[in-house]
Amino acid sequence: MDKRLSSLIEAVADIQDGATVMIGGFGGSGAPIELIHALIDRFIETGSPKGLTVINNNAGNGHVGIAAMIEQGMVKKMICSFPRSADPTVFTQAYLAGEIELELVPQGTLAERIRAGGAGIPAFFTPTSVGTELAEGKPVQQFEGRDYVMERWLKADHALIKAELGDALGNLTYRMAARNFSPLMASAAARTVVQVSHAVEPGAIDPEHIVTPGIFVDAIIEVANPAQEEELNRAGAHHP
Amino acid sequence: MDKRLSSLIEAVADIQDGATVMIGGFGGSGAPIELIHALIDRFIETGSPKGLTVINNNAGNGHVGIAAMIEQGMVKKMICSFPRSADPTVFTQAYLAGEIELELVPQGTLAERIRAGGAGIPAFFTPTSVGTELAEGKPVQQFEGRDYVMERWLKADHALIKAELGDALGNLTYRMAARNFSPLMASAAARTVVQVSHAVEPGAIDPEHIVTPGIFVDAIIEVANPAQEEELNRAGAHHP
Amino acid sequence: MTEKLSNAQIAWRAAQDIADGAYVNLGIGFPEMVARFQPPGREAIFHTENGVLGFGGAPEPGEEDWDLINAGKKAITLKPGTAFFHHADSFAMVRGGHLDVAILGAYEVAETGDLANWSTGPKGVPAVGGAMDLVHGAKRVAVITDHVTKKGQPKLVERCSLPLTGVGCVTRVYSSLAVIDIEGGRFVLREKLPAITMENLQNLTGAKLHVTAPVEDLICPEL
Amino acid sequence: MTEKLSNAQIAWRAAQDIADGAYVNLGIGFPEMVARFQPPGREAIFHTENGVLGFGGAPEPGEEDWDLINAGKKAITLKPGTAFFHHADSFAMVRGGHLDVAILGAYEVAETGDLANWSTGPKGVPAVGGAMDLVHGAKRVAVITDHVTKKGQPKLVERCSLPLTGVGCVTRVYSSLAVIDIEGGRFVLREKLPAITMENLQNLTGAKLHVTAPVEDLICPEL
Repeated sequence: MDKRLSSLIEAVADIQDGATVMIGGFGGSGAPIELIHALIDRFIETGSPKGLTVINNNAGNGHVGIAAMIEQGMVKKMICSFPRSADPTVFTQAYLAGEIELELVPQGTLAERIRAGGAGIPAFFTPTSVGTELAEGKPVQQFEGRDYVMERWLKADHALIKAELGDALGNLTYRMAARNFSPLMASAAARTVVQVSHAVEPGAIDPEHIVTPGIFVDAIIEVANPAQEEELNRAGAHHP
Repeated sequence: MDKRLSSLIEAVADIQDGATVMIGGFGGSGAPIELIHALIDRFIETGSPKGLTVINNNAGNGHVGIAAMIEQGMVKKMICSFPRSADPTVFTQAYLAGEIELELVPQGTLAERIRAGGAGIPAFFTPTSVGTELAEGKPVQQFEGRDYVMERWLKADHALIKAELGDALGNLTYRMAARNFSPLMASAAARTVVQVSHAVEPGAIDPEHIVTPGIFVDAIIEVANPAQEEELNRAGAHHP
Repeated sequence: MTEKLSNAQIAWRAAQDIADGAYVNLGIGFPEMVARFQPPGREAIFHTENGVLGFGGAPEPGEEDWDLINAGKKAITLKPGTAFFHHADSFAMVRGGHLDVAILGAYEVAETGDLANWSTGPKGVPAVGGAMDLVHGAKRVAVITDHVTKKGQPKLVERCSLPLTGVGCVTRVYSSLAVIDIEGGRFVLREKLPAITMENLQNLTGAKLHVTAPVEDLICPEL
Repeated sequence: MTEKLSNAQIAWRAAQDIADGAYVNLGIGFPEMVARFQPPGREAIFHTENGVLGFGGAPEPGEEDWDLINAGKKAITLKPGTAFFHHADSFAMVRGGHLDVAILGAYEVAETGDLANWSTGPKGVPAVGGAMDLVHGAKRVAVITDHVTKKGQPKLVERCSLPLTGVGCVTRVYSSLAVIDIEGGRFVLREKLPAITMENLQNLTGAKLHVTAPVEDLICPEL
């Protein structure tokens, strides 16, 4: 078994119109820029995929990555906790113009819903958002005298994530705070594609240090020296 | 802040009669033998702690560790998934004599209940045990046409676990399959005490390789060259 | 009693259906034997509940490291690509549908797909381990078993009489006499030993065997 | 308007109540300033939602590594003992009650302990981040805030008018004029600037200030 792909084009070829796509990253740390841009390039060339639901903590920054997807009109809906960021004009404009839907989820609930999706837990109870407008319409139940909101799992058709080391079996490590949602998303998507900064042979990662075991990964593509979203934005980059 | 203790006696001094104690390990791998034996020694000397509820995957093997606790009469109740093991005569005899209670929990549900206890999730739904006698009396709810059982979190007053490296801040690594329930238990107990095979300075463990961050750990005690339960049992060891 | 497959042959037959690169959990005891019979050119990746993925076979006697064991508490070995993780992640793999196949033993399997394999009733010490989790989540749950009990009673039945492990979870049974799929609440016979007649096989089975396509010969090597 | 504490002084005062070895989450923006004022001999361990525990302060300009950031997307640094983990583990720390203190900003705080700090109403793009999680789980949830809005309206009120972040969650408010505990659905005044009279302070507060013990002088260094 070898999960290594040979091109970014191949890596994003399976994503269909209307798909739900989890994209790793928190702000610029962990954003799989090259995978996203390959997907945008495909859209520009073929008109597909469009009508996507994208799950990420944020809603893009500047004019690269998720913001560039929104700018191209590929995204029907964002599921995220914090669509306001340093330079979020793309999402803000689309949202205020009614061109994009937003499902706002508290950050810890977003993480737990994704983990639940990967772990086969269809619903769980959390104290987060009890008594607030984000709990409206959700079942509330009391345990030991305290109210909790029932939240549902989140799954996706695809996950696009960025990792540091990846072996042919799909075992992954991450780089510092670029880990964030990616291990959860890898487990919660029907198909998980990973851009790794260094593709290595099985056995090259100490079994104690593997963060995402390969069972959660379907394909890896090596992208050496990947772009960092924050640095792109500080340089005023646009894609395309 | 320095979470290092200087003696095993100190490490187990806080455990009171009637406490609920999570004990790491799966079979012999990860069993914190020296902590358990220090607790037994305290009981033999002082008559306390007794009436304990112990949470572990198994119910002890041979005449050391948890089996020796049961043999001493310290344990009122076991919460576990697999009390039948290679040499489980101590638990079996106590159970068939009606001297110890048993709450039998499917292994994955046991793990998830402990994780939920540590993560502030009072209840969750799982497909495991639906339609079986282990689901009797538990709420069942349908999601997307499939039945799920609601399970509650598990918490403890104390966790006693074994780790490989531990720094003064309580950051931990484990050794191979000795990891098992220990990271979960560390998060789910009001007080977590860890025997580490090597106590190291903060910074000695690569931040990427830490499995249990120190926030889940209250105290560590170095036990160099710890006993391995399986090896003790193969040698026919008894404690005391 | 008729000629039947040995346990090794049943395990061999089950192993033939495991694809290259499949993620597989083998129940403790007899099912562990399936790992010995991976067809040449195919490599399954084995998962064990206690937090190891992609491990190797048993070490040489005397070479055991008892911190490196499987769910049956037997010593295993590392291979390139082995990964360690904690129990909650391990059962996320199980419950979350990430395993391709789980192969389990059985006391009884019903034509409904119900499985009983954890308790022989109220006597003794009950122990469930990971069985109730494994029957959910794996994309395919198969059973390997003698076709009848030691007393000659059918293990494939209309309804289980023993406490259930899971409801409607088993999709294929590899028995000592036949390979049987469970589809739409029915046993569908796929393969049988050439030496056994349909009538004899039906007599040893506690529920009706359906035939929806030509029944193949179940032929295993001597092992 | 009367003399008041600067933001740095409010942050300094909040920092005085953080014990050595405490696990602390500082909300993004103004609360991050609290980290600068750890009293000598005490070291708090800071948690950030995006999966870092025990990190150090900001790097020198030009030395940033943008894979090492806090929840406010500001660059941070490693210290001996820093740990990385994923988002689910990060919020297990929050929701599971493992933090000793969370210090957050506020639009409004009610005498009931209700907090509004995430939305100023239906206009614009809503964004909640980790605020709704942080108000649950930390053993102590404190607010640092100007005592009144830019327009001079009270931020400490009987009932919040803005969308809530959490119900009954705040236990202490460090304002630009006073330190106030929330106990039994009441504001209990603990400390106030010596220069402000009780009457003036009450006039700037949207709910009754209770006094249950001698009110201390709130004295901060020039910063």
